[in-house]
Amino acid sequence: MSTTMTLAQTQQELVSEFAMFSDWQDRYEHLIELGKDLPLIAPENKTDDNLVRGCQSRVWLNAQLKNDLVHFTADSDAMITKGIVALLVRVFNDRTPEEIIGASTDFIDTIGLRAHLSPNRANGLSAMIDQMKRYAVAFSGNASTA
Amino acid sequence: MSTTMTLAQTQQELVSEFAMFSDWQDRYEHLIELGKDLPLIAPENKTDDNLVRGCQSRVWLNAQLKNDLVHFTADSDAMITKGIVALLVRVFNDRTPEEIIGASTDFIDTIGLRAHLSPNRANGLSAMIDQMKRYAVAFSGNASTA
Amino acid sequence: MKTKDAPVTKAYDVERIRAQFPILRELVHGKPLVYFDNAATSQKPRRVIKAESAYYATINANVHRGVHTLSTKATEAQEAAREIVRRHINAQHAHEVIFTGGTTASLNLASFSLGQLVLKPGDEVLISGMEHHSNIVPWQLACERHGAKLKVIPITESGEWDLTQVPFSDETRVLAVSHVSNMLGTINPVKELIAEAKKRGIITAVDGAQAIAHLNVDVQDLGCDLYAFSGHKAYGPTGTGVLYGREELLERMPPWQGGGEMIDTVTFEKTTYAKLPFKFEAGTPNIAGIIGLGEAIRWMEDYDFAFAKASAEQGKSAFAAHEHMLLERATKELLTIDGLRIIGTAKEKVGVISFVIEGVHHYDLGTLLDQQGIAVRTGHHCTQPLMERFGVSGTTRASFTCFNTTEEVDTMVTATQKAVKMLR
Amino acid sequence: MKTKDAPVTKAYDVERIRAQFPILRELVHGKPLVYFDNAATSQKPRRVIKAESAYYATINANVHRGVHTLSTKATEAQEAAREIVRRHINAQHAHEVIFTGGTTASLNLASFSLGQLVLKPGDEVLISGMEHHSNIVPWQLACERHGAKLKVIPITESGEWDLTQVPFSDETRVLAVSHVSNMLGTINPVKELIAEAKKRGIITAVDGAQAIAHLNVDVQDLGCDLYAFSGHKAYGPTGTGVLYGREELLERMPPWQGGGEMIDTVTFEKTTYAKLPFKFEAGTPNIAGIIGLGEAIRWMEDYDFAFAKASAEQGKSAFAAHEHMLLERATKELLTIDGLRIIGTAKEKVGVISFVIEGVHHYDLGTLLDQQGIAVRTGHHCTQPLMERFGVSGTTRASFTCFNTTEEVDTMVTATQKAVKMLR
Ligand SMILES: Cc1ncc(COP(=O)(O)O)c(C=O)c1O
Ligand SMILES: Cc1ncc(COP(=O)(O)O)c(C=O)c1O
Repeated sequence: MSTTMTLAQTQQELVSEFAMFSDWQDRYEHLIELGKDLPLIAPENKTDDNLVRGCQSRVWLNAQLKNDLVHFTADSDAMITKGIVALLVRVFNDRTPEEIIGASTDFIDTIGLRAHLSPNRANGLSAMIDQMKRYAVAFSGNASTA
Repeated sequence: MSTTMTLAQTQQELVSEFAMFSDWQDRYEHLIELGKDLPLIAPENKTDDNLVRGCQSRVWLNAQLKNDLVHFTADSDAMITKGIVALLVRVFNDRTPEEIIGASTDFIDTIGLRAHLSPNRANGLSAMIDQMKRYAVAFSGNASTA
Repeated sequence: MKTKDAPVTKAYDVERIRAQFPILRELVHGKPLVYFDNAATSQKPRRVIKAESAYYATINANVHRGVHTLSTKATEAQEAAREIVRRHINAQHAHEVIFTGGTTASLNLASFSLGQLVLKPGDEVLISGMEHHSNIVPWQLACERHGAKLKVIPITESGEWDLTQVPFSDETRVLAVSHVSNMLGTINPVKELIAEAKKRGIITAVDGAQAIAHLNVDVQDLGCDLYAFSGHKAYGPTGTGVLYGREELLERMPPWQGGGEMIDTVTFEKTTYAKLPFKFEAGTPNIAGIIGLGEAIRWMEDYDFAFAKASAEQGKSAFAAHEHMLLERATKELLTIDGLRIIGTAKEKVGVISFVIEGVHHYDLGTLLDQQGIAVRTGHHCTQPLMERFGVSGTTRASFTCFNTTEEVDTMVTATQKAVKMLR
Repeated sequence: MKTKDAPVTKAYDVERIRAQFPILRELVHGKPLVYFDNAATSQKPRRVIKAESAYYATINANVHRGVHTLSTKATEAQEAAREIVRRHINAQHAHEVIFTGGTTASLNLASFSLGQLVLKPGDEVLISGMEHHSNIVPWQLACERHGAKLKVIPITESGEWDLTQVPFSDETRVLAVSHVSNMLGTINPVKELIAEAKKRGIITAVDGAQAIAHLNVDVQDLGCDLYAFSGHKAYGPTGTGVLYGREELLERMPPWQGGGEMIDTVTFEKTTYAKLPFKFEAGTPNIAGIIGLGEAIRWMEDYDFAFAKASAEQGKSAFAAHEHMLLERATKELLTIDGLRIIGTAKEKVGVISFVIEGVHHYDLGTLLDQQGIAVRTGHHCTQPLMERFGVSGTTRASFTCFNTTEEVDTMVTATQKAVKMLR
């Protein structure tokens, strides 16, 4: 369903979803819920090469190009991190490399998760976004739409 | 004349002398004058060994034991430093090692030359006092009064 | 904030202490800040912050080489701080106190210079299994440079040195161990181990980063050759640290950094070095920071000793007693949480408590505690080998200080329970 | 204080600048402070002092490893300062900006790490005859460690590099020279020399300690591989410094200090290092200082560029123009004193004037100027080889900054005349 939306629409949808929560507890419970929808990375892809560096929790991220769209799978050993990855995957999944490369990630700030974006090395959010964009860049040469 | 005074009396004399000057200019002019009375070190004693370390200006200091009293000669390439050395020599000259070792040097503060006593390595006053006392310690074993 | 139930703190007026830390007025996510990350860096009392700004506003100048009044005043203020440090750690001479940028810099100086002085191929450096990376990596690098080997004292299940297995050997040249573990809180029997090392002619270096704000450190009593700590962990400014060294050893140690201040004469052919402590202090020092560090130590002495005198246990640090009380309370209450395991159960501990909870990742817990205004540290605490020893990828660590309250401990326990419920 | 006669400063409101430096309200020996020791350390505008205290009072925490809000805020503030530095010196990436304790530490990092990377027996390091001890001794030590030799560019009578005699050779591996001389004031043609060195495949390092507060430093335009400076000489806090390095070179350079923050993984057998810039930033940084340094640069940019825009010479630094005007006035007026000789008469100079007076010792002069409220520096200025080159044991140096006035220059000249009269 959400794949029929544009990337920006999905971001907007997430912003609206999170706007319903007035307190931190509901917000984080929802984030943890989202984590359960994450398309899980295949166990054989949980390799060190697929580890995103710079997270206090461990995050594995894989990407494949399918029909010119980037398909992400991922996992994390921490639930909040997993929820955050799920957020990102929901926004970026099955998009063209160009859409991903050009996407803004301001919605994270709007949602109230800005802290996870900080240059602090305990948080891996920016490292994750970087990694997703790097995948997209790598694929952009190969995609037939490119 | 001044040698008939005690060490403390000489210090007191210097304090009185300097108390007459209300402004810095007179004080420093007097200090420079004093420098001219300094018993000069013999040229052959102006060696690196007799250099007091830790002064921005160069100070040579020598000491000899004569009749159980420590006799100092000195020189400096800077006039104010020379004046300061002269002050010290006037107080410490021809005293017993014990007098020198036990002497307080608070009078320097009273005179208004405290800055020259600072741990600042540009100033060598504390280095000079240390050196004079070291000479006295070295002699105290040899003096027949010891 | 009131401490409802604190028998030990009868004479200890925690509110009076709190009033001196401006940061305690801050709200985090709309809640009063509960700062339990004191082992990472301590907060600064107003007096320390003011000492630095007053320095800049009234006497700022470069030290040691200037004839002018500001330079003299700045030099005197900096050297007064050196004397304060000397007295506080009971060093014999002020010139045995070398100012550095922090514990890490102190240990790099020590390892570089000692490496040159004593390490030869086949020699050994002995550290312990609970060292902070700052007391591991510099020695690894020194060993690499000189063909020496790193040996490690194993750690028991309770988080103590296994004294039955200390790998001393005839090749051991340096013993470098921490006074207090930042991750376990263990207070190590350094004095005993140093005595043993000295018998064997081994040079001894102590990483005191976690001890300086909590124990009465007496370098002569410990008998160590070198002692390192950071100002920022002892109520002082960031960018300050100390390496204490015994005069006789420092005289023999070659300099580490070259530059201004540390030289006597320089020609392009040959440079001779200044006397102690300047030989080891190349470049313009962190003058404002050093003055702030001096003020931090005076502040500690004023308050800690004042309370100590008023307390029953004359002479014992009042801060340490207060922190110990908080530790006992936290230990007891946290253990009521299902699946919670404390890592570091040594008999002698400072107010540091590290734990893991079954099925709960430390990053998640840290994040949810933060949402409730509570600052704890999570992760490997720069002690990866120790993490491996205990088979965990990280812990959640709460570390207490003089201004924390029993109520804050209770808040953390409740908040942890809430987080655990969300995460399971 | 009013500047009666200052054509160049028409659009330059020196009083507005002065109002921002709290220390200028101080009296020295009952006289208003005339601070002409800016090359030793600069005074701090209120904004910088406040940035540090505000940090301590509101967001102080250890950086980079904490999940909690204060740690996030402290990290963001520190990394924002890194970006400010990057933009100011026009580095390509923020991670090319490494924070250190000062120029001296930066140059020790550079010389240690480059020594390991490139120096082999018989190799040469090329410096110049006007270097500060901090850009001599570290290279001497590196040469000693690796069996390399130090070569020196000779200095002309006017205090410039003798470009006809640059001892480049096939063995030259590193060129390390100052952008601006602290003792002579000479602005060196670093860009040209770097271009020449690059043709020969030589790594280039610039000591920018005296340039950063006076020139528009653009590391990409200069083409250097490394650039070092201190925060405290650029209106920033003590204990801060920067080593800029080109990414590609920094990636290859081995780390210097070991410890927390600079590692990726640590085991007792093997340590892998973190990515840039952290590989070179072991231990807790001078967080408050770095934030203050960022604020100092922003302050400089706000005021310097604001004035520049208002001035006739668009784009030229207003501070530099003002300082140049003071230099010209001081030069002209001091030369009226009998027996006075200026050392350093290069065509391109910053506002630094060094001189000797026949029959007058610099220590005496410095002392008597201080009595009149004037702070100048006297001595060898940490450039002993340069002293020897000019056959003097020391000089008196006045160095000007944005807040100095023509009236202060006149005061110094009169005071010098008075001192000379007393000393002859
Ligand atoms: C035991 C121990 N040693 C060394 C260090 C390093 O201190 P700094 O980061 O101040 O250099 C720390 C700080 O985390 C520590 O806890
Ligand atoms: C040209 C030059 N290089 C290096 C330095 C050393 O700077 P710092 O003492 O801040 O490390 C100075 C400072 O005096 C300098 O003027």
